[in-house]
Amino acid sequence: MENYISILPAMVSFIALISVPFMILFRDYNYVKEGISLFSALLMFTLVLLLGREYLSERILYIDIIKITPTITISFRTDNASIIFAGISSFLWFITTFYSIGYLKGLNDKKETSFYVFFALTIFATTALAFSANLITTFVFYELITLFTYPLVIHKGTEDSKKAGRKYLAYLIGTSIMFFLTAIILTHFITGTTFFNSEGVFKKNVDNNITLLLLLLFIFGVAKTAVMPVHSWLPNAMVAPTPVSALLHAVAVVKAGVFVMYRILNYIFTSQVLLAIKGHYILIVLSSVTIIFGSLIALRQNNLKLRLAYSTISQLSYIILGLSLLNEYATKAALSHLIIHAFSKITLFFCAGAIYVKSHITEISDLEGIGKKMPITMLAFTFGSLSMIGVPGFGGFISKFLLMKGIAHSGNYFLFPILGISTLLNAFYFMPIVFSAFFKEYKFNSKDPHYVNKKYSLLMEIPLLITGLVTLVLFFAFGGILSFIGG
Amino acid sequence: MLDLILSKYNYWISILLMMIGLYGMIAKNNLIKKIIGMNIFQVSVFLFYISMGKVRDGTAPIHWDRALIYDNPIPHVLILTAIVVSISTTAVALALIIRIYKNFQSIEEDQILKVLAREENKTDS
Amino acid sequence: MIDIFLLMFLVIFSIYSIHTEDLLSSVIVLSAFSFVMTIVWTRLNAVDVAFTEAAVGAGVSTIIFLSALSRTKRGEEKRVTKKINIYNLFAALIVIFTGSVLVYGTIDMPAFGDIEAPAYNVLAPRFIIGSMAELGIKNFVTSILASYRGYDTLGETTVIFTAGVSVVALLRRKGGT
Amino acid sequence: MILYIVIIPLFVSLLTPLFGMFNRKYAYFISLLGAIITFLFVIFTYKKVVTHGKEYYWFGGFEPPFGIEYVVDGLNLILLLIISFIYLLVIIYSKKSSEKEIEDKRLSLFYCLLNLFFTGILGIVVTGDIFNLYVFVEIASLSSYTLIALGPKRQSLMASYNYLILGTIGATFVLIGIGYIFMATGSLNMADIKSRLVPIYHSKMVRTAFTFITLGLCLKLALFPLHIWLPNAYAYAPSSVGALLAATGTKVSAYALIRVLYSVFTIDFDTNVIPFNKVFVFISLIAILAGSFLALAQKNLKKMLAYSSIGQIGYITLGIAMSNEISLQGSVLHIFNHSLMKCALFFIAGGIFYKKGIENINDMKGIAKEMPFTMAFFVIAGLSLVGVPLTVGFLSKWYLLLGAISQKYFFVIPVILISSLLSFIYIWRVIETAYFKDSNSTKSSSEMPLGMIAPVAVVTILCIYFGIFTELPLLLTKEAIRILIGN
Repeated sequence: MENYISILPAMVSFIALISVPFMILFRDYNYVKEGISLFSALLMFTLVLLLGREYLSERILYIDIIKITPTITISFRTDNASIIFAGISSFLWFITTFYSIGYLKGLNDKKETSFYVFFALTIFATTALAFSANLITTFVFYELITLFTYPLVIHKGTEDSKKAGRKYLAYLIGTSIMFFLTAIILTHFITGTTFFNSEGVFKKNVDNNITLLLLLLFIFGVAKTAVMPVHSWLPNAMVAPTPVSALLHAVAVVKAGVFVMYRILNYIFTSQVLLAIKGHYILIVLSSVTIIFGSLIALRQNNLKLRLAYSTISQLSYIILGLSLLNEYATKAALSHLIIHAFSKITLFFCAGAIYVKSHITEISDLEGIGKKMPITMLAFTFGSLSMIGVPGFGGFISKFLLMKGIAHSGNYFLFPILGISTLLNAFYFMPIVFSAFFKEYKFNSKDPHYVNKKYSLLMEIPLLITGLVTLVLFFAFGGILSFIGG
Repeated sequence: MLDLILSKYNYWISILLMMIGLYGMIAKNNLIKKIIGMNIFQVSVFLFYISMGKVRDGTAPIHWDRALIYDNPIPHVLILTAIVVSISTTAVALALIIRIYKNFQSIEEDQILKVLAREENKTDS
Repeated sequence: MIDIFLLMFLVIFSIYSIHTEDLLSSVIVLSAFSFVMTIVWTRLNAVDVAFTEAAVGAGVSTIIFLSALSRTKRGEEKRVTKKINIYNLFAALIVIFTGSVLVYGTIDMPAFGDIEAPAYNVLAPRFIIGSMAELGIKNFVTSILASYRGYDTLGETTVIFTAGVSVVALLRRKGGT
Repeated sequence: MILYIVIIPLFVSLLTPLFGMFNRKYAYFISLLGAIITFLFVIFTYKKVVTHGKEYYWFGGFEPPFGIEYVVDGLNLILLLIISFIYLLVIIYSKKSSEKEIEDKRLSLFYCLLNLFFTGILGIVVTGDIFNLYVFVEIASLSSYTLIALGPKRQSLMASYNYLILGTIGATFVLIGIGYIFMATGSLNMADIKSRLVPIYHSKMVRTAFTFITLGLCLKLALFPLHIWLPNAYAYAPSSVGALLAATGTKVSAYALIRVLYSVFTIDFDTNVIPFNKVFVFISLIAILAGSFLALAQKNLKKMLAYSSIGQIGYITLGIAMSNEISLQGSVLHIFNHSLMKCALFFIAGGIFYKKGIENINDMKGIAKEMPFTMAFFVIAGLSLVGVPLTVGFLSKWYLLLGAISQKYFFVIPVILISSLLSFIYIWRVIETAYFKDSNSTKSSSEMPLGMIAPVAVVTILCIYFGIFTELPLLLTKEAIRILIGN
């Protein structure tokens, strides 16, 4: 029993991997394939819940799967953050699979098998990353996420998507090998270990400059956080089909980056070390700049998915900001924003995809009056937007509130105006969409006026309604989750 | 200084010969010429070895009742092997050259390389 | 003194052989080079090696060269383009570099014919004494070749075999077996 | 025991043309039998060496330094294992491949030469006598010249000729070096020379000898500025020969270099008496970068692999040059690993040529649909070349990095990382073409024949196996280096 339980963190992620051969085997039977995907997502979520229960009964699970050298191992462990991250990923995988069925069928997509396969593989890598117990394991799965999402990015097969795909790879692989790996190697050299340790791995005698250098290497190496000099891969990745943008580029991939950052800041450096070298100010500045500029650029986008992408960049930096303030409230804010942003942003992307399938509209200026044609979709969109802005009654409020508490606690009061401006900007770039969708006249889309695709629309609308409602529910049910984070 | 030069003149000359051979091997454009250079290069190395085996007033390394000092037989043995290696390499090289001539109607390196470069461009485009 | 003359001959022959554009005369001079080398080696008391060189270097090798020439071309082509000159300069630089390293190594060599040289005092005594005492062979070269370093000889035979197989493999005509 | 390892291939090489006269198929079967028996003997020797620590054979019963000695200790044991194993696979692979690429009448001679080459490289590995080493180098070289010339295109003739010229220069340099060493010490046995050299390290003769032997071996090894013979030789040789040369030929030269640097000379000489190692580190780094960059520029798959080999040789020499226990271990590991992965990659390139007659990467569009297994193996072997964790490539690069760090050569880290990135790019180019570009042909499947794909599968699986279960290679190499440096 003991062994069975301790292998669980590794097993969770492998469920997604195991589902892959079956999907390939049944590639000609659509419903079986989708069934497998749904089943494994459900199984995964159940196991994550099981792990959560284990965690609450204060059992830390740990296992070495492979020992390459004595200090380099592929190992897994559980804690609250990893359970949260894996939980969101697997739950949203389930939802997104439903949505994808509608999306792909609605667009009459021919490459369904490869879509589901790489989707499952990405989820595998993401959950494995969530449970990684050291930097090496993290690095392996971090790279795998990039590689597995590449086929999804170029799914359309057009020249544009291939170009974007190449840039995507170049950015993520390039930075991770040049900076992230260097940082890991140096860390291993200086400390002799790469294991995450809540007491940190750097001892007092390590030179401050070296620690600072390492921090910088880590920041630029983990480009998936999309902090500002290394953000431009994310808008590029928007050529992918919308379910991919929804789950992977708003939840799994970018959150993987943020999650790795969380691990590095709290389990490699620890707040004492960072406070001693004042390294967190680098992150604070970078994330503040990203918050503002991300929003400003988002404001200028007319393409709906691109606006959402820049909004993601800006929102991710909230999480980074929360992490870099190095106090309990801010960290809580970061982790809760990880959850809330996941649900809100996936709702928004779902809506964008549903609109696209139904009417082939991609530009915001064409959205006028769409709320009258697609009321459910636009309602969910409104929920998501309100949550993003942080209106009380929606989940987004909670994390912003906690973040303010964290800022106050840390004494960096200059961050308040930044938060305020950013909230305003959020409202500026979301609310006009909602207003024009509901209160303006519906115009015929001039490009193809007769195009209204009603097939499978329910399969898309139900998932997006669910996630939209969750943003609402999160506000009220947050006490429980918060206590889990705090524990 | 003069002593230095005189006491080792065999070595100096063999080094000079080696360099002549090596130059022929690298600089010549004709494939057969390169092999001639190779022969000179190798034989000069053999001379270097054989010179090493000479001992002042030594006699040939064959048992002889009146001999006081024999020359060193070891370099001789090594060079016997090396000569065979050298001739074998020459034979293979010349066989290759014959094949090359059959295929390219030339034994000038730059001409052959030009032909090859042209072929490569054709397959690429 | 005669040794110096012979060595000078070697230098002249080798330069001529490399320099001349007529491949046939180049080969013939190479053969002469080998022959002079044979004499030099005989004067250095390396009788066995001299024999072999006379047979293999001056004899067989010349025949192979000639037969190769008869199947290809006799003349080297003249060329006076500038490109080649740069290439030659490069080759000369390599040669000068290698040569100077070799000369550097020669400076503290034991003098020619030095009886104190390590080369003569480590392995050689055992071979010279052992040849008669252990093996009963009068020619030390033979005894070393056949017994002490017999494996080199096996290697040598293998090399010849390899060369033979290679030549056959390369030159075998179509339709033959 | 050790004697048989060398004698059996030699004996087989005599038999092949004899039996080949009756039926050409016999030549193949005899070679296969010979390869199996040799491999069994190697395994047998392995067991003996592991229990006794060292195995030696005195030819004719004459004790060293007077007679020729064969020694197998930790280092050449590894080489023996990998060489005889790869050779066995090459023989299996070459049945189909050579029947297609080599004229019928030359086939039995082809096998004869393969066996002679095998004899040569085995001889280089086991011999403890420095002049004997030269003889074996020549046996291996002569047979490889002809083997390359037997390639299917007429470019192979010039490739072979160039190799012959440079190879002979290299071998003659070694001969000159041996002459100087003999002059200085009067001995030819490596172990004996080592002890005699110590008091005369400052002699100019010894330095010249060192220069020439190293230069000669580097020519054979194709270290960067001396590499010009290699790409054409590997690319235009028959496929099986290309794989054999890439996997064993240069590795054996690398072994010889290690032997000379550490068993004839000592670390003390290499680092303190002359500034060799520092220079050598820089040359290796240049080789690593140059090889990777040149590989990027290639259109021909085999040439790309050949240039990548030049970069990988740089890794091996880098480990040798840094001359501490860890880096040397990395170097030996890389010899072992690179043999496996380059063998697989060349096998695959040969298989694609065999089935489709194409060599250029651009012509391989969509080939993964026709040869799914082949390309899957390519991905694994390619990732191994990049050095992804859980493949063999990672382990050796990691040890090289650790070696560099412990020597305080921090500039090595970015070079290795950049080159890994570059190798990822050139491997990815093939993967992208094969998987993500639309193919011109409509054929559904055309895998290599079983006799060719089985060896590929075996080496590829070993690439993964030894990347995960690393105890055996680590143990063997550690022991080997301990013996090498300890004495």
